[in-house]
Amino acid sequence: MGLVAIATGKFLSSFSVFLFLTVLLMVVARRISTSVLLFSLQSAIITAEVFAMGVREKLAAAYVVGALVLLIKVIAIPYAFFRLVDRLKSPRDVKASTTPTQSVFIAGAMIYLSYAAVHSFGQTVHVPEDALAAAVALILTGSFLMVSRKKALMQMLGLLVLENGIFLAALITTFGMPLVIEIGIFFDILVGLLLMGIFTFRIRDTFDHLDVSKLRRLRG
Amino acid sequence: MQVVSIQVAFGFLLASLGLLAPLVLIASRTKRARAFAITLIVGSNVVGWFVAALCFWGESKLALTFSGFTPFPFALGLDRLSAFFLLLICTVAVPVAIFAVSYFDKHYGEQRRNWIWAFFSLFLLSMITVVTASTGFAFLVGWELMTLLSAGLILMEGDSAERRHNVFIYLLMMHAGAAAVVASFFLFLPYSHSLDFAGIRAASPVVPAGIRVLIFLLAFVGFGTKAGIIPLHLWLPRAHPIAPSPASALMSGVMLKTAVYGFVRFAFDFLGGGPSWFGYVVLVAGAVSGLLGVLYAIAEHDLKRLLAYHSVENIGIIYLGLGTSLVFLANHAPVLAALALIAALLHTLNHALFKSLLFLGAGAISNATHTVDLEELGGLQRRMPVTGTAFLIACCSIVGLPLFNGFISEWLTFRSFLAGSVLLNTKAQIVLPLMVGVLALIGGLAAACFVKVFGVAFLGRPRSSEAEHAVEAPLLMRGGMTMLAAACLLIGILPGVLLRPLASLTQVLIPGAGVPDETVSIARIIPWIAAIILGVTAITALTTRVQRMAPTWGCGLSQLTSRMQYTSTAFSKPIRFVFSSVYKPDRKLDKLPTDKPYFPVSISYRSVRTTSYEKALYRPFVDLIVSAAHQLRRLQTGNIQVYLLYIFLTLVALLTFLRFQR
Amino acid sequence: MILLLPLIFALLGTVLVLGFRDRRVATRAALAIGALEIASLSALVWQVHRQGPQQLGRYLRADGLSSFFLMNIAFIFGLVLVYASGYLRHIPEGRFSSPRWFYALVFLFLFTMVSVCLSANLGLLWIMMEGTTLASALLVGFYNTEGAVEAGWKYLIVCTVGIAFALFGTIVLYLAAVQAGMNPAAALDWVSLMDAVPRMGFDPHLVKLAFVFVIVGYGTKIGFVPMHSWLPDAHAEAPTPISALLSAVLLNCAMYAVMRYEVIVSHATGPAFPHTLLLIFGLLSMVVAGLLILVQRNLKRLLAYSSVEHMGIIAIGLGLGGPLGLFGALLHTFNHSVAKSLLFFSAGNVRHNFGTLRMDSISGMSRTLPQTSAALVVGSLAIVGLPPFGLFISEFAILSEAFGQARFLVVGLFLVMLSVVFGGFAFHLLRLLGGEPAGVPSSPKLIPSEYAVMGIAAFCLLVFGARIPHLFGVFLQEAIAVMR
Amino acid sequence: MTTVINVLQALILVLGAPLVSGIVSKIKAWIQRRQGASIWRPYIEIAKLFRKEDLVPPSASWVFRFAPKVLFGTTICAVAFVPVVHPSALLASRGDFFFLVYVLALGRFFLSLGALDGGSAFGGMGASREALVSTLAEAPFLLGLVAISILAAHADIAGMVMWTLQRNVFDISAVHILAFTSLAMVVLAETGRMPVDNPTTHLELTMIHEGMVLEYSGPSLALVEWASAVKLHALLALLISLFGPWGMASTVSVWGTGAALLLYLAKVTVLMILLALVESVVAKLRMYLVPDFLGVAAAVSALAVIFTTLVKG
Repeated sequence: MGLVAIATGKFLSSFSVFLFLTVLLMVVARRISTSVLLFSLQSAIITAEVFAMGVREKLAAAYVVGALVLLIKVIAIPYAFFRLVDRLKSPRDVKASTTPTQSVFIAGAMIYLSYAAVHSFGQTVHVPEDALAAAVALILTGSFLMVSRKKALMQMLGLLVLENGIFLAALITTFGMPLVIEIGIFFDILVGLLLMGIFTFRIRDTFDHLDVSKLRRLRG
Repeated sequence: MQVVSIQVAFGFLLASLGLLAPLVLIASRTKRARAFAITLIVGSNVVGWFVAALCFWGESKLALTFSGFTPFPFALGLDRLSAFFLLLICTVAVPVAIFAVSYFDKHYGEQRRNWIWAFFSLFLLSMITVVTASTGFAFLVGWELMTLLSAGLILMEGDSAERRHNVFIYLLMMHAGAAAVVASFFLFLPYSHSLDFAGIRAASPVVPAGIRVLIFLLAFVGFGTKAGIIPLHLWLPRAHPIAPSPASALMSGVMLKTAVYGFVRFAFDFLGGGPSWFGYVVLVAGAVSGLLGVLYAIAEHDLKRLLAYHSVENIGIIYLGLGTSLVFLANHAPVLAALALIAALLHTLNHALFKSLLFLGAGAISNATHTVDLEELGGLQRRMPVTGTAFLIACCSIVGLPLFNGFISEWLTFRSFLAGSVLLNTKAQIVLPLMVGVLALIGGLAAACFVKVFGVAFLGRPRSSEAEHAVEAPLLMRGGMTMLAAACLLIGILPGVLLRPLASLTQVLIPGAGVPDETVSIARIIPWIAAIILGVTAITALTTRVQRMAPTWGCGLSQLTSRMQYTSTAFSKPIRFVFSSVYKPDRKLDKLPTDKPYFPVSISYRSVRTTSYEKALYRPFVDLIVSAAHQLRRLQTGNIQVYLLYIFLTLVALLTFLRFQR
Repeated sequence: MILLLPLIFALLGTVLVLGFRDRRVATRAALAIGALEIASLSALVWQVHRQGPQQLGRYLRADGLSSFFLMNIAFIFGLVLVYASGYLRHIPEGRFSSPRWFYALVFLFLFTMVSVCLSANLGLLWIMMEGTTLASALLVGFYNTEGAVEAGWKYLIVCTVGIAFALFGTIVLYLAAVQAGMNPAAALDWVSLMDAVPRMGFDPHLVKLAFVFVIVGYGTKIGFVPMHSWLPDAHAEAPTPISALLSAVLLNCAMYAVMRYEVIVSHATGPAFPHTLLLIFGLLSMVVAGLLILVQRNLKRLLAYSSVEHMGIIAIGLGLGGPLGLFGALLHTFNHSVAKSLLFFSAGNVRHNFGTLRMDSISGMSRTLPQTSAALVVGSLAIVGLPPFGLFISEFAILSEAFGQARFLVVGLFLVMLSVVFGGFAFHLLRLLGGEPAGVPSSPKLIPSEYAVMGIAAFCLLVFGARIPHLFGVFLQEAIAVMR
Repeated sequence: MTTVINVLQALILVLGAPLVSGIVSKIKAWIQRRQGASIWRPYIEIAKLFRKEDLVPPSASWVFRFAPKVLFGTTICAVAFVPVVHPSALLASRGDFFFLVYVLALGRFFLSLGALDGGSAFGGMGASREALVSTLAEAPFLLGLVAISILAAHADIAGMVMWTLQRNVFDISAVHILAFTSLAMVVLAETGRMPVDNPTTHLELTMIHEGMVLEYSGPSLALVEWASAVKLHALLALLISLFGPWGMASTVSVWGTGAALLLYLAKVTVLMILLALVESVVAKLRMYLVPDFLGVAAAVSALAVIFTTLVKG
């Protein structure tokens, strides 16, 4: 086991701590722009991990994927979000249905849960535990964001966080899927976001607000 | 050779009822086409009658399979039991169809008439399928179609909120009952690996006791719903009255009998009896249905509803016979079991004959007076003598008076009750003979009810101008009714014709059953009684002198008006009073003007029954389901966050499930 | 090559139709390409039937199962396209809501669904499944009304989230495969998986984990309760042809994906686990949807819930397994598609004749819209599983299997819910058809195209009630052969 | 030879019937310290009515005209089931008691229809009340007979009589007593006697049978009256032969038959005296107390049936 390997291993585990931090911050963030920044930071960390993985496993494909992540998640998507926010001219606060304190506690609980879960899988999956835990935590908090935030944009963001988590999990457990599939997945995400963007506009135009919790015409 | 010809004839019956007649009717609207189709329907039923007769009186059997064609085995066959019921269907179908020709012509426009005839023919086909099916698949197909087509016939008749509600209840109860029937069929599946009757019969010995009980109860409920035993009868008095009279005749006369057929198939042919409590369950159901049915009937003055309730009563009598037979079977008395079963089956046929005749009579009445409300009728006997006489014969038959067919089957039932005393089981020794009293009470009430019906509708003075100006029904209607009346009398005076083959039929269903002596003895005595009664009546009729018209004594009043006659309500008053605990009536007496109670201008009295099975049994259940639905509806909040939450919670639940499954 | 043709035609359609601004031309073009598409699909199905599974490269493959679903797609798509050609005359011109956009998106939607059935790789399967959501989201929001936008948003978000879980499930399965020692490059390829699963011991726990995520993910798309929340909204708000496509084709495609996984998982962990999950979801969907049918006020929502219920029935069939269970389930997918599209078509006519789908404001249809009512009645009789229609057969098969296995809880709930659903349909139908006519229909008679498609659908239902055409039976058996 | 005796029995029952009702009313008269009409009066009345002309209401149909004749025919037919001096009757060995009961029911059915056909209020009233009474009377009637037939293990009346004949007076069981009680009550109701109905009243409030036949006149009325007399006589004879047949001529010989006939006259006289006593001391029940009366009868007969299981052991 070479020096690089050890270094990357430490690198991975330490970075997963930063991931938790972004998660916690994200659930307390008051303004959309902040959350977007946190998201891009999160994606940056993941990019770093991808590269680290590539170094460790000597996967050419990993570099491509890393580049993609950097391009799309760190730069393109946050940029698009900022454009969206000021194009929509809607109030910029995330409308949360939980108070920051509750959010923090819930997020903490989720992080703990993810650790517990990963422990229970530990023996079957031979991977850096805390990294995997971080992935699961991302998935959970992403879900939490989607459930607890009323803004359409925040739901998109939550989805992205969730997706980040899945991506990270895939990365850590299987060093990424075959390249074609990865690219396809990225493509889907892009298109999906595009569509959601369109729909946010439509929502804004038809309801002149972006509060999805008020979209309750169809029920029963 | 004969087998082939029978198969061809039967195939012709199916083809013409199922394809030719409907297609012709739907394809072309011309008079000639319709005439052709109708002749086809009648003719094919005549053919069917002969096929059934050959298999019922003769030894011939018939098997017709389409299994290669259909996804699941679909085969028809005629053993004696099926043949008997096919005979029943065709015997009723022919006169009813003949009656229907002029009835439909009078009541419906060109287009609707064709549709009704198409449905009529398909309805007949579905019932024939049910009684001749020899695989579960075929049976169930016929069973479901029977419900649908009859509902279609009802909806053809007209459209109103109340009618829709009744049809809805009808359809719903039928579907629930059908579900029970389906289940009772399928429960054989693990043991028989196929649903053809032979396989089921072969498998039934290895079916464990628990499953047998389940099968029996499901069959009892499923077929009971169709047969209309109380408290599963709810649909019957709603659905039968609102159908076109010929359709009501078929529904009450024939469709109910398919349920009896199904029950006999299951209880006797498949299960071969069971513990004696099976029998007692059926016996109690029969007694309750018989008594309450006839009591509700007496309180009615809408003729068709009244007749519908009498169907409940007669189904009750049939079930009394079946229950007795099951009890005997459980007590290892095959001959007596055969006797009771013969009684039940014969009553099934008899009821088919006189009940359809009664409904046709009701149709003739409404055709002549545009009402079936007894309070509006009266004096029809003089205006429509043939209809009246046929109706009277039907009344005597349903009441079970000697010389008419109803008596034969009721007498056999009485004798099977009486025979209960020879069993070694004290419960049976007490219960069965006491049932004589129950049946006697039922018979007495029925007699009272039909004295009312015939007396109020056909005798005395007309109570409305419609009745005043009623004219005799057209030829075809009279023809149809006369045929049925003749059949009633024939069976009533020469029962031997049917009893012998019925005895051999029961020997197939009940192993080790000989021919009960009663079936022989009654055939011997009835002609004597007939001879004496008719002889003496004839002699007195010939010897008494000519009679002179003289107005009825008017109690000193200048002349009597028809309003002074007893009405239907008044007639049934004493019995309603005695049995008021059954009705718990809510009476209302309005006198106008209210300020001068002793010099009223008008008095209106109405009394409604407040005992209701809906309130007691069905409502709570339905409310439960509907409220559950509303609760669930609330879960669909429309808030996307909640939706997402559902997904996550499902995931979490499954993960924990996984965790603990490990 | 034959594998590529349907995909090419579909994409071609997407691009070409956009080129025609005139709605009549666009319609004609769409019909023409649609015909080509159907022809190529049937050719493919035939080829699979003659020469066995077709493979193209690593990513495209068609075997008995996929060709069965492709046949289903082709048939329903044909009906929908013809119906739409008549239906679009009611759609007002809008920025994105013009016939050409409609057809373009429909072809895109079709492309994704066809490729779902054609993908030989579970990853690609996932991508295409997500693609179906994306392609149809705009169609759901096509009318751009409040309801449409809301429904579209919910559809998009809920399904994307669900699908994301499916992705995770895919990854976990991949992980299991890789850990079992499969070559990572081929670890998601159906063929190599099917070949590897029995040989190499997959970690059963991981596989189960994968299946849980997959069934929740794709189950969202199928509309299993409680992930069904998007379904009634989308079905009710989308243009009627799209509702038909969603309910009659898309749900089946999602079911197809689950079937693929079910096969793998039952090989890896034994059938007990996936079957239990399928039974649970099936019964849950059946009960909840069946009850909700009783209290619906909007005709298309009613139909949507009935779709949920029928997906439940299919799931029960799969969950029971066994020859009859699979037979019933697969047959039911087809029968349900036909019956449901027939129902949606008549619902569409109701919509544009009375301008509403609220059932309490419609009555007396049997007099004002005789033909449409006839279609509605036939469809409903079929959908509640009465003879002589196809669904009776498939439900009969599933019931036989259930009773054969003596699963009394299943059959009990099944039969009760059938009666409840029947009650619901009878209740609503009697109110719609009977009573005093409310409102004057704008076009009481069916136009020829509608007449044709409805006639075909009804006839098809009737035929399948009487017997299963021989060739179809053969395809069915080939599909079942893949499943076992 | 037996056939001759059977025909003879039938004749006794039919021709002697008016005498029976005559004697009953005579005894009643004596009890009420009246002279009373001659016991032959019923014959004279019937003869007179046969000579009178027959009036038919304009609204009536053939049912009205035929009802009395059917009634008479059925009553004659019922007579053919009842043994008098010899434990057999024309039909008693061929048919069972159900026939007896239902043949009577047939006649009653037609009589009620005839009453309704008159088109007057009284007819309807009578028919309606008759319907109630006969409905409730049928069950105890049959159950009482059932009890005896269970003991006798025969359903045909001849067999039942034979069985009792072979026992002696002292081993009659509780069943017999109960059955007799119920049947006696039923006979009172069936034949329209006190306390159920009053054969001599023509008061609207009370009359049942008379209300039904109010519209009849001349020969029709004669037939009705005669038929009801025959019914009374036949039912009395039935009671005798079921519960006190001792002394019947078991063998067919002129002397034996003669003796049996005398004995029969004695028994029937006793019953007539009892009947007259009951009718004189008991007041007529209100209409709506009749169900209770018959309810008691039903209960008693049901009890009789239940006791059979004990007696047979």
